[in-house]
Amino acid sequence: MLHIVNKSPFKYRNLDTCVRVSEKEDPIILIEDGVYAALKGSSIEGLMKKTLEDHPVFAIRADLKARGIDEVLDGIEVCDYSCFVDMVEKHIPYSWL
Amino acid sequence: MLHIVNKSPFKYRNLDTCVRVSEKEDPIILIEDGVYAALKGSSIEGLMKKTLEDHPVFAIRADLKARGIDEVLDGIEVCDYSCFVDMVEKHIPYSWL
Amino acid sequence: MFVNRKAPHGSIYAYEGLEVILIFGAYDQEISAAFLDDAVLSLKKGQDTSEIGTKEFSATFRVLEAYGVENRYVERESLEQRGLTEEDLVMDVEVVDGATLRKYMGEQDVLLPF
Amino acid sequence: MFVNRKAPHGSIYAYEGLEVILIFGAYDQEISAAFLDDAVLSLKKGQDTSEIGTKEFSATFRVLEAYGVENRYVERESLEQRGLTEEDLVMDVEVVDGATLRKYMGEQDVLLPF
Amino acid sequence: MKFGILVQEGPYNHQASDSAYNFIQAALEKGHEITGVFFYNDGVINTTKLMDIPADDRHISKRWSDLGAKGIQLIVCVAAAKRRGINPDVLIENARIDGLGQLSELCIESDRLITFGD
Amino acid sequence: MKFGILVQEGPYNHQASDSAYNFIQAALEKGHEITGVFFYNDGVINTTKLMDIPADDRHISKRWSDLGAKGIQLIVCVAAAKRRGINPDVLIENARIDGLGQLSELCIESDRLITFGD
Repeated sequence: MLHIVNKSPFKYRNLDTCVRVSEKEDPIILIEDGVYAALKGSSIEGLMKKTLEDHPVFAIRADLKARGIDEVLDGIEVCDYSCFVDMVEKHIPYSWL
Repeated sequence: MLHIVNKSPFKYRNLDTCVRVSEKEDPIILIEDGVYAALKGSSIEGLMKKTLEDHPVFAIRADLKARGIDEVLDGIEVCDYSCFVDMVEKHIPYSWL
Repeated sequence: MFVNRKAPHGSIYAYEGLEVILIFGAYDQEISAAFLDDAVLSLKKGQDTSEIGTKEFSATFRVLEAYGVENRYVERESLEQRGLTEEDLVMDVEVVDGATLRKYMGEQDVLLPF
Repeated sequence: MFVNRKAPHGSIYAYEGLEVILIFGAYDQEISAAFLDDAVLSLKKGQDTSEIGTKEFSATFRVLEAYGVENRYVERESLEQRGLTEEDLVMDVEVVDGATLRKYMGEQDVLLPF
Repeated sequence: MKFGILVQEGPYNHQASDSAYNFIQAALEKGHEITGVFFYNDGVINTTKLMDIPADDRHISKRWSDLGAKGIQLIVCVAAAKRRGINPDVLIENARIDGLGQLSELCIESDRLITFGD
Repeated sequence: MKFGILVQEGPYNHQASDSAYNFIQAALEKGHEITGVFFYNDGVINTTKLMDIPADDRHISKRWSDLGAKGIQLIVCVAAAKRRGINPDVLIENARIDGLGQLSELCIESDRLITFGD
């Protein structure tokens, strides 16, 4: 199962439930405003580091670039739309809207 | 200044900033999904009790009724649309969308 | 599986989501519905939208079983966070923890969010 | 006063909010703009939306001063929560704490949220 | 007192439109004046006359048009309307499409400006 | 692989529509099949031909129509469309208004159903 998160973690509590309702090793992909979770030195860095211990986390390059984020938190893998498609091919997706 | 909060506190972190950027005694009015903050025994009861120490908090009756909330947290004043209008008459409103 | 996470009335997703569940039920597919986060509030007893003017639909959840939606799950922590218990809900559901819900979600071909 | 709280790009509010600020500036009113919560992200340097296809507008904030928007506030805690500093922003702003921002908001006749 | 209203969300999808309407009704009942309703962002979708609503539900655009018939000005932002396919051909009666400058006017004319959105 | 797409938000107002489009482009480039795009909730507003967009911005409904011209079915939920003033008169070419049952069909026909919304 692939968890798609498109919400800013500073505004929404989405990520908390996503992490609670997920299995170890389930990949999480950050898209749209969800990529703000990749910011370094933010107040949710702790939550993200904990998340990264259990899950591979990806963030869409085009969305990071749009938001001026050129350095992401260690462990988050930057991924383009083509890799996003590959991941949906491999896993059943659920969008945490 | 009147703070209008229309978001569920379980989904959004709105209320946190509203409380941070407010003056003691500023009234807060809960409308739409914002009235879920008036639920008793919820995980945000602590935040609400702290808020109630510094602010008069109101919740719109029609919105509470729509959501099946017939008992509100102690200290929250139930208020109809007419009283909502009175409050906007008395204070400059800001909506925490 | 329908995985509902939004509160009713403030926005239309819960209502239009329910419309989808009913149609899928009529199409005779094997479907299930999960309610977590604010979606558990859609199932709260005693809702009356007459004074805000929007459509009331919580009663419709009671027909889900008749529509073939045999599996109806509610996530325990979502209920508890909102100070609710199973007795506060308009329909019979299976209350499960997050890990169990994840297991059920993992058995599905399609996960539709509302 | 424009009190902006939303992130850019994921939704249009930040952009359409900026359009309002520019028009009000052109109408020669005394206006001010505050950025808190995710709206501080609108001011982040280095944004390039070419690959997602939406309009880029962060550069436009630089003209706010020329449009008569003399008071431009950013709330300190909103910046810090996002790991940003004043140097990360595209325009000169006054960084204030929540209490000070509340004081400024209290001096206004109209507070428009975007 | 003079109230100006800003509606930022579309009909049915968010409660903002209903809350704005309920607020206006309550304000009018108390003898206040509504200086105008400005529709911005997805709010412009409130003003299409092409809505086709079942009899057991409120007809949101008709409700706005009726309010306009009572003399309350309904202003639809032209830039926001163009993005969402609202033009004079589909506009409800008693509303007008106009520029953002009209929102500025509304702020000046009103004692209070209150926003309903998401 | 066969991908079905569900779009729940309107154009410009949320990025959902753009993300769906970018996802589809990438999937097509990789040789996947798009079984259809279903527009629900405010997503139906993507399909109005009345949008009037400045030349320096993407024209979202035209972009969808062009995708439909390539043979990808674009299905607009009739119930959601009626609430928002979308009807056959204003519908873009290469799209059709149909029932929610078509979303059920789309789920059955597709190996994956992915939702873009808010």
